[in-house]
Amino acid sequence: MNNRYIKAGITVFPGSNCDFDVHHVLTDIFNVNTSFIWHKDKPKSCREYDFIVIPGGFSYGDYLRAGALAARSEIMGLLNDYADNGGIILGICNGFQILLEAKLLTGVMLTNKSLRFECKYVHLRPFNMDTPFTCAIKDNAILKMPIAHHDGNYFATSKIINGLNKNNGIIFKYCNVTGEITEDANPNGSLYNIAGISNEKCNVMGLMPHPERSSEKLLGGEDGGYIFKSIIKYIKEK
Amino acid sequence: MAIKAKVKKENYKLFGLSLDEYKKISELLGREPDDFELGIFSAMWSEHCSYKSSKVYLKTLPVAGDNVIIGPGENAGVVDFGDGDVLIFKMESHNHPSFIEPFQGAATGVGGIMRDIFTMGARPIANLNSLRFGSCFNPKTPYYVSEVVKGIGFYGNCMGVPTVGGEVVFDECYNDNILVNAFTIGIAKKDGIFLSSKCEVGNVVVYVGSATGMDGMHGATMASEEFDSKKNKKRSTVQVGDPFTEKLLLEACLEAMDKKLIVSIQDMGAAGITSSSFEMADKSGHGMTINLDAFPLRTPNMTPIEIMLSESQERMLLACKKEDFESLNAIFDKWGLNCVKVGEVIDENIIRFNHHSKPYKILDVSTVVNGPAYNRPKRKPKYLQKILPIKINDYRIPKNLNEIAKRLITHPNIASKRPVFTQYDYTIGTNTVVPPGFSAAVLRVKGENKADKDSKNKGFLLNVGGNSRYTYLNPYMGGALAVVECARNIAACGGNPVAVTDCLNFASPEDPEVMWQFSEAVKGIKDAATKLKTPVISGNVSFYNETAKKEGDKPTISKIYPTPVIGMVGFIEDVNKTVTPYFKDEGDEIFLLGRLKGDLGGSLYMDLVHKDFCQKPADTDLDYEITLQNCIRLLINGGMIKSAADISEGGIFVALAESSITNPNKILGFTVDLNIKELSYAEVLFSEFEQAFIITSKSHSEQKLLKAIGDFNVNLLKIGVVSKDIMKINNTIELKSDIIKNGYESSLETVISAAHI
Amino acid sequence: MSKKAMIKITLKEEVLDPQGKAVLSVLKSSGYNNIKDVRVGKYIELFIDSEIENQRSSKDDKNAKNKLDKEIKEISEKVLSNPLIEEFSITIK
Amino acid sequence: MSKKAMIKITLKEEVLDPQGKAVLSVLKSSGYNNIKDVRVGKYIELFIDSEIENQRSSKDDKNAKNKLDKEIKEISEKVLSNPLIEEFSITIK
Ligand SMILES: Nc1ncnc2c1ncn2[C@@H]1O[C@H](COP(=O)(O)OP(=O)(O)O)[C@@H](O)[C@H]1O
Ligand SMILES: [Mg+2]
Repeated sequence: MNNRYIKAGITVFPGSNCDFDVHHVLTDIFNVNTSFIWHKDKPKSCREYDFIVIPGGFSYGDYLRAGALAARSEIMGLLNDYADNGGIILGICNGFQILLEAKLLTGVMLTNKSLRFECKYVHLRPFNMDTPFTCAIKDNAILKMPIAHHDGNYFATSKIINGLNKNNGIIFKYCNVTGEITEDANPNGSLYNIAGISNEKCNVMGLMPHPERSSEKLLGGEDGGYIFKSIIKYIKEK
Repeated sequence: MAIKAKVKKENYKLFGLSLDEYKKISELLGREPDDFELGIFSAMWSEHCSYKSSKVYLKTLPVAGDNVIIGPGENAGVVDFGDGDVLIFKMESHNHPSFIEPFQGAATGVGGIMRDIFTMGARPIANLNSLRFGSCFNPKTPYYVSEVVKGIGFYGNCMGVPTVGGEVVFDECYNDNILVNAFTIGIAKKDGIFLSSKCEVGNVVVYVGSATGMDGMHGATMASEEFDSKKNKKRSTVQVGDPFTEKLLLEACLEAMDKKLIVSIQDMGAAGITSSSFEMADKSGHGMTINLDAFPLRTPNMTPIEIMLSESQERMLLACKKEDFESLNAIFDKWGLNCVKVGEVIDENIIRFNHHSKPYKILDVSTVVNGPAYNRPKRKPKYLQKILPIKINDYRIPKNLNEIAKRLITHPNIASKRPVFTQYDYTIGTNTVVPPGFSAAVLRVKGENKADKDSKNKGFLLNVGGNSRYTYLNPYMGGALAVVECARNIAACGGNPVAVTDCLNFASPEDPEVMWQFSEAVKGIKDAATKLKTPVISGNVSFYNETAKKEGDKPTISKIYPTPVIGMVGFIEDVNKTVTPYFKDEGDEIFLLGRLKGDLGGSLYMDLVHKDFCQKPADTDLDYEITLQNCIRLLINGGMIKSAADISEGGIFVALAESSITNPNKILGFTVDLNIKELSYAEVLFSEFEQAFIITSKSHSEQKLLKAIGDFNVNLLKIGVVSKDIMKINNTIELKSDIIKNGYESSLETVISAAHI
Repeated sequence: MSKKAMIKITLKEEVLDPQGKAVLSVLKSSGYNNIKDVRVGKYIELFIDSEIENQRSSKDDKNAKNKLDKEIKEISEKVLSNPLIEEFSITIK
Repeated sequence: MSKKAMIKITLKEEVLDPQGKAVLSVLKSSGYNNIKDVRVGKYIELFIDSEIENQRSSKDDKNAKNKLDKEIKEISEKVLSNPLIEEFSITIK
């Protein structure tokens, strides 16, 4: 699989810590030409990248509110333009939180209802197969991936939820093994079991679980790989 | 030279020195020390920094081996992992700080041990921890558990280092002294190891990381402040951890190392700048100048000794070539960290301090560093006379073993530790092949040709453990067993034990009985580590785990049981061959590999059922152990078995039950027939630390297995089959797997979430 | 009449405040240059049911108030804060 | 003269506060039965360097004050709180 002509960028904030993992999966598993974007390096634009991943971690220690401080950093301006021009952005975990705080996505993350950090495997059901992040997922597939976060309890006003529903912006929900959306399957108290949402144009997605940690059989499963396969497929067919 | 008997202000007591030590210092200086000198000496001569009570014993441990690159003496030990890779690991205690402030204490413990690892040039790739709390009925226990666990998660998760294993033990003996032992392993290139001993004359001495504040100062401040109560109100001896800054420090250090801008480096742990500067000077055989005006301070106007003794976290001291300083500075600047010149390496074996732009003090390095070494008196404890071989016939074996079995599997020491380890990020790093919750953790190492998914993946295995009750009942065996048990867990996954680190948690070394326990435990570790060829390449000693209390009017001392904890690392050539302990499929055959002795002394069964565990525990035959472990590795490497579990706390019953209910995808059970001549059911089912494994294999493989172990002189006994959802042993036990699973998984949560203040 | 206790919990002056430090650095890099330092603490509101007090005659009022004050102080000290590293101030309305 | 801005950040009333609930349950089980509800928020102190202001003549004072007020409000709104779920109040001294 030669995807070397596809260029991916991974943003790095002080405190990002899933940057290497995403890099590993993109280069070593999917053979994509991947580079890091240090938050202070000032590329004039991000246009050279076919897609950008904001990886997980604890940007600025997540001290005030998860993602809050990174969302105020300069590079977010560039990402904003990139998104406006249709660029594909995937925010994973802390990346999702940053996208929310930067208002590229709508809603907010509260502390998990358990008030604890939760590291465990969850199941996800896709609700919109028509996005750059889901187009390679097989019909009716349920994906298994790990979560690892302290503030992944998605919350939004009903106005926001209505907006999301109208645009098919709810991309993934937590479900049980058989795909039912139940309270038991909700690991953090998220509204409507929401695990991943997109913006109106569906080119920016935030996802709480970590697809990069489940892209290899050796590590217990390859389901997360479908997210990256989708992005690659989308770019190839564009 | 005669020293005046009158001692100034008796300050030495505040600094934790003895009168003899004070006199010795005066003798070395040729006069009585001033407060600055006293502060420096007391730090460097403390038990923690000087190992004065344990040195003579630690020297006896095996430290060399085929794979050992660096043994004890540096920040951590280093083993060769092949292909130009090395693994660097160490375990350290943070017991006392965690008792005072469990969240911050545990957090900074994890932060400290990670600095020990990356100061050597390694990127930390896994954490483990060994935690001991008081009885689960103690009303304070839930508070300690939840805070310690949160603290560990807070630090490790933020750093992005997976916490992949550990142990959680509850025992009354830790009611007033909890134990928090943290283990970190990192990976580096063989030619990229950094040491504290390498500085050269003319190098600049550089301080990097957080600013220095009044953290963690004890006697020193009290003495120099003369109890200014107003100022003391703002003070805290608790160190607050900042994992975000440490993550930046990690990246900055590794980047600077990668660019070869660092000559020598030492983290600032206990006794902060004092120990790092003196140790760097001592190990390199040089000296340095230290400009006390240069340190970045968080609290203005700190006195020289306050600066020297501060235990602020997330700092390092390093030496670099003069011409490299600007490049070094640029890197730390990029990461937003302090990076300041504080001195220079000099040709004399002294440290020259400057303060307020004037020469301040000069101290001789070797005088300060070569603290006392004691051969403290020891005496075999009296209680040991009463530890006799168990007479099982004196006890009524309960009729309803089902009930007993349930109580064992739901005991918090045995029950699932899920509520704990799900608070740790164990999947980050994309290396965790076998996550926490089974036996040893298994991690792969990403190879060069990674796109080739089917390529062999070398890996390593990690395990920590120890059993303090066994050590209390037989200190020698307890030490040995800790090593053996770790090795068993690693062997049961198919790994080869390679080396160990240890944390020796004991009460006061000034108590001769404690000193005896210590010496015996070290001897046990020594013998087992020698036999198993797992040298001790790093470690830590924590004494004084005891608390003075009043029971009624009578003052008593509550001491922990002697608690040696071992952290072991093993290798596996191909992680794809790893075997996990849980049953795989219905119909598979279950075997007992090894032998059963049935000693119940020290067991949880004796404690729970007969309220009396103080009998002689089982002996471990080290020669047999080696044969047994070689045998199981052979079977695993030959791909002949589907699961393997050792027999530890709770005995065979627990091993079988756990194997049935920990399969992540299904609930299984077993039908087992276990009649062992001369042993009662209680002895067969509940005796612990047997030299045996429970293994499974697909049906009709008995002959093949027997053939494979032909020469080994190890028994293989077919005892039953894996079944669907019932656990059945002869006519004594019949339990529903799902009910047992529920109890096993919820028990610890009940302990942690108990309401409390 | 029900009451509200407002408790501010701050880190002692000399204790490291990683949160404050991180916020400060972001403020600086966002151009808020005249902010010299930031300390982050907790703010807790307790809503108190004073039905019991309602039933009391006014001469008991002072007693009740004292009792309440004491209780809130106790809660702040034992449950809400860690006296080793934190200090608190209470306002009751 | 340097100044201090004290900012209380609280969750909006309609937003669930699990941390407050947890504290409440601890208080109840410890016998503090007249505590009806608990809300946990943040308390942030900003220390402001006002050297610039010192150099100013007194007629500029009001202007400066207004500017400071505006800046603190902006910081609270844009950095310190998330308006979707939180509200804040500022005191400047
Ligand atoms: N029980 C032990 N067994 C083996 N080595 C030990 C033991 N205790 C300490 N050491 C070694 O002695 C050296 C000094 O340890 P220590 O003072 O704990 O280091 P640090 O200054 O990083 O805390 C280290 O190399 C450590 O590995
Ligand atoms: Mg060290």
